[in-house]
Amino acid sequence: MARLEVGQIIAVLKEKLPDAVVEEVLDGVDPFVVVKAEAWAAVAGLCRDDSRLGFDLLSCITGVDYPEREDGAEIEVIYNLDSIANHHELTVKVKLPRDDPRIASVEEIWRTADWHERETYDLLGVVFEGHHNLVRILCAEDWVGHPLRKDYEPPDSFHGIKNVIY
Amino acid sequence: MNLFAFTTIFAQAGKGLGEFAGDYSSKWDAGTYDGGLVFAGIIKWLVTTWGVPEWVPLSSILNGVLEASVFPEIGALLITIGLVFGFVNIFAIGAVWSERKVSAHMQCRLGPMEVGPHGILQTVADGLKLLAKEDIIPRLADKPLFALAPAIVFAGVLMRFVPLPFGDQLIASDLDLGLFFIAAVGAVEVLGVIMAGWSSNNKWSLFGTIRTATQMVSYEIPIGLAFITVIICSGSFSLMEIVNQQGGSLNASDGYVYGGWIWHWNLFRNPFMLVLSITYFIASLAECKRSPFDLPEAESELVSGFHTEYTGMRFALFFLAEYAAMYLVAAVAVVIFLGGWWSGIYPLDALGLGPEATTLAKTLGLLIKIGVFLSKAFALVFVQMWVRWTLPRIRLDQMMYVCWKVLLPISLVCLIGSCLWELASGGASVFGFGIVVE
Amino acid sequence: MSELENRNPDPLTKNVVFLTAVDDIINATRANSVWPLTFGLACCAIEMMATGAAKYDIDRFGSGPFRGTPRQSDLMIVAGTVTHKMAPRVKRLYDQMPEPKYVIAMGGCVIRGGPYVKHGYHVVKGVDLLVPVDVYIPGCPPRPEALLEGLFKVQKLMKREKILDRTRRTTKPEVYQPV
Amino acid sequence: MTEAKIRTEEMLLNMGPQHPSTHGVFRVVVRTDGELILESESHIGYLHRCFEKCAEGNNYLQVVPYTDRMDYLCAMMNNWGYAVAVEKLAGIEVPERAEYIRVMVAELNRVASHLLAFGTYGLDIGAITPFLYAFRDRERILKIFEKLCGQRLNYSYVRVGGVTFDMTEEILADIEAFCDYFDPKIIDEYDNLLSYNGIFISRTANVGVMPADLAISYGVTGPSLRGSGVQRDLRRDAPYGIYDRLEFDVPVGTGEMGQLGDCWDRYMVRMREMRQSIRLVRQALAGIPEGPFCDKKAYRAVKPKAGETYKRVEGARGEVGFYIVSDGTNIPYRVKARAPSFSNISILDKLTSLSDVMVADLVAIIGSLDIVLGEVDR
Repeated sequence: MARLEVGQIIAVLKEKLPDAVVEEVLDGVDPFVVVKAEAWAAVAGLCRDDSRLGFDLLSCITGVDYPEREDGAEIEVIYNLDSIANHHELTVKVKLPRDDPRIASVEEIWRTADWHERETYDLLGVVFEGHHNLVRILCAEDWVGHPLRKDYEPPDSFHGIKNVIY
Repeated sequence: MNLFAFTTIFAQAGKGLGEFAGDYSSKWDAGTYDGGLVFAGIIKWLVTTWGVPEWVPLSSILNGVLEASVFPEIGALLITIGLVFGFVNIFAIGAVWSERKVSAHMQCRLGPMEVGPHGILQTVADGLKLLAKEDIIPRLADKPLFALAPAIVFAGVLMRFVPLPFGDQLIASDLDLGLFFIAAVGAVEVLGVIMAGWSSNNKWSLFGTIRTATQMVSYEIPIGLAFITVIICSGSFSLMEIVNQQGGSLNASDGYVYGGWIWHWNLFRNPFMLVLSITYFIASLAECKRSPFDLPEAESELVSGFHTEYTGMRFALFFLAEYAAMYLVAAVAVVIFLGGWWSGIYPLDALGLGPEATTLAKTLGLLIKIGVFLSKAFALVFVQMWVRWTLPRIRLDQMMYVCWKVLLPISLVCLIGSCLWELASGGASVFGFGIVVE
Repeated sequence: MSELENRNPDPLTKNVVFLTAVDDIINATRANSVWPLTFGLACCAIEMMATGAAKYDIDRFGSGPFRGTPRQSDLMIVAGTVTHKMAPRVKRLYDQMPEPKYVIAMGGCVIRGGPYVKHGYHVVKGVDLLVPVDVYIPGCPPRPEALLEGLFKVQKLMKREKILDRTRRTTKPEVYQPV
Repeated sequence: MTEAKIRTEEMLLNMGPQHPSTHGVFRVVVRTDGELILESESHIGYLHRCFEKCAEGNNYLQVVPYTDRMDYLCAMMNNWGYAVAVEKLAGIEVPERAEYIRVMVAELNRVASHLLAFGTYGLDIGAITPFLYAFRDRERILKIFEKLCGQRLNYSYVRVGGVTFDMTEEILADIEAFCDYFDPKIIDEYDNLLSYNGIFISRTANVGVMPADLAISYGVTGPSLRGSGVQRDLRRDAPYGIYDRLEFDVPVGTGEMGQLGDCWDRYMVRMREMRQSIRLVRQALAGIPEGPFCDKKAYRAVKPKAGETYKRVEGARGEVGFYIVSDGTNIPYRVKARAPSFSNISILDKLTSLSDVMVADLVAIIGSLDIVLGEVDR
């Protein structure tokens, strides 16, 4: 096992799952690859189990809300994968429709996805299908709305406590 | 490696605090206790005011004074109770303050500095404040039990002071079954703690209670075995008698005990006693819930243990009881192992003894013996504090392991070994100076 | 007697002249034995710990015993940001403390939301929306010296009190309506 | 009474959010059978301070103070992680002197953070004195930082393009004096006091054993992961700043007191890391060059081109990562923080179910994971 460049990693992905990769950007600040939402579970499994890739650490899950994209409002879910054994990393993006963002949960593949997915659900409202306990994790249980959506308006008061002071 | 920890902490306690002291340059030595001196002062006042430095029990002195009064027995009883109660309270106040100062100095701090010189009145302030606090009984608590529990715990400790001497002949009541009484009444305290934890209707309290009950009941066994060994060797349950026997042999000509040397103490009576004294000390730490056996009120695990729900004076009673118990187990250790009021230096011990002694010598001797007894007990209390601020806390299963698989077998071996030693040596100590038990 | 009259010139309360002495004693003991609740929320809690530790040593002023249970504490130092999820717990802890009780709001977040006042949707903008606060200590986080000064301010408050006024402090705003 | 007639019940115990040893406002609900824990469930969010929302409302330089307040015990590393990400996004070159200063302050901050971890771990286990000793020495570091940037906790010292203030000769001398004072005398004192204390070892060895593959799957990083024997340190594996030019060892758990990956191993990795940090500080002290301390342009304002990046640095608790999305304005479009404690504490529920854990062990495990709630909840 050795360290692979991003191009080689994407080649491996394309070889195993030819339909999954939608787009690859290698000349940005960070290279990344965009995969189909339906194919994400398979890609994730491949990333962890393929001995050449060996992504054993899911470093981060980021959700980004793009309400004003040209081709329809989108929510991007970004997975930062890391291989402790092979010392390489990969950024995988999945683009979801903003009005009904649904994606397969990967908590069975990387256990750390459990809390990260709950957080993304809590703050952005992305539904991770197959998650065993998809409830709010950071905000109060009865909080309304998903705060990191760009059009979020905080409540004026919560349980009688004034929330807007300035 | 534990030893390193002890030395590190002790060295810190002795270190100058110039670096952190700022305006507070502390010359105060971390090892003195003033709680006891007050009691000594009361005794001195009694002796000098009433002018009866007779070599008689304290209760008899008071009886003599109160002979003319209407209810002499009750009067004497009340005064005795008052003295013991006063001592316990004053000791607890002094000990809490000392504990805070000792811990502070061991932790590169100063401790209380504002209330009185070096914060000496800090505990008084704390106590008065607790008196004035709101007394909360949780709505779902079992109210009668909740209210009664602190009193029972405190009474359980206080009752054990009855057969405990404070010096030569200074004893509330020299019970024939003294040691047995102390061991037996200890169970009352457990009862109180169980009542407190159960009636609080709080899960942390319940945890603390179960831990306390397990711990105190278990550790009574090594303590009891230590008692039994001493009783077998001394042939008496009475604490006065046990101490007297450690004062060297009877003078053949006049039948007086004139005191002896340090090897007459039970500690050196045989090698098993030496081991037993250590097991007793460890078990006594557990008995009064001190670190490393402070599981019942483990702050980082159980918030406050069985007294989580207690406020104000009720909480203060638990606190008082804990410190009183600290003194109690230390004083019992002094009585059964460390020669009681005998200083272990013959000329000092012999002062004021015998039929020819002058009144002055008798008074002086009495005061010295009180001083010796209290300083030994306070030294042990200091060691308890030192241990507390050094060691981490052990876990519940380890606590049980230490009791049942370490202390208990060792105590049993020591019990049998001591018996065999007594049989073989005919009552002589390891140095051959022992007393013959008739 | 003239001296006492001078101390209490009000003819209506002349008869409680004895109580002023009691007040003095009780207030002095109370002020010198303020036991705080171990109640750290965020950054300020670290400075609260530093105040209790070697260099600043709050124990010098009798406030050393940090109690883990609200039942045995006199002072709640709200150290750190209070969030909407935490708010009912803060109020409950306050309610569990026995009278007389005092609250120090330590740090900008507790006073008015601090740096989170504008965008912090989940931050309670000031703990005084939940519990009555006696002393506010600004800073992010306040230095240990500032916390000590806050403690002195609380002590000053305590020394001004009268036994007969005790009921005044028991009023609590009933803001939080649990679902 | 026969045993069958005794009715036993499981108990649901709520620990936190206000509890002396949850290190903040962490809440665990445990189902216990007596003292034995059957199951635990962690609840977080009691300190959710909306860092990511605040970051979307302030410009790139104004976000730095918010990163301080995430992990307030090693704020320098958080500043650095954010700065590294923005620098990469905006293509800013950091002056050489600033890189050396960053290493110094970050490693000193790591020592301060580990000292607090050491002290509070002692408190959790029941030894109170080590806590005070740790604070005694932590105050010395804080004094240096205070001289440097005027704050004791939330420094905002490492900024985009360099550092906020230059380091004077006096402060360099202070740092050197601290290194001489601290290593090895004081660290040895700590080892005597707590690390090799018999009771401490019996409380922590073989408790909360975390197998390496499980730890990686749960995203555990930093000293907690190295305690399980995994050689993973971003300073060496993916060097940032000038770490590739400095010599240091990466201490990992050895399992010398019990199984590999127990609480004692995790604790001991921190103790050994402190020595390495002092070693790094000494090297940086020896090699610090003259020159500017911050990029002139970035000191005033930062406006990166559109793009996104993910950068990580090795914080005191693990890998501090920042995913920053820029839309070409001077306000970040999205800042996501990858907080090490957030992932580290998520393994707690698993650890309590792996073996027989008692209530006292739960406290030991939480302490050994060394979480900061400001970072867990952000």
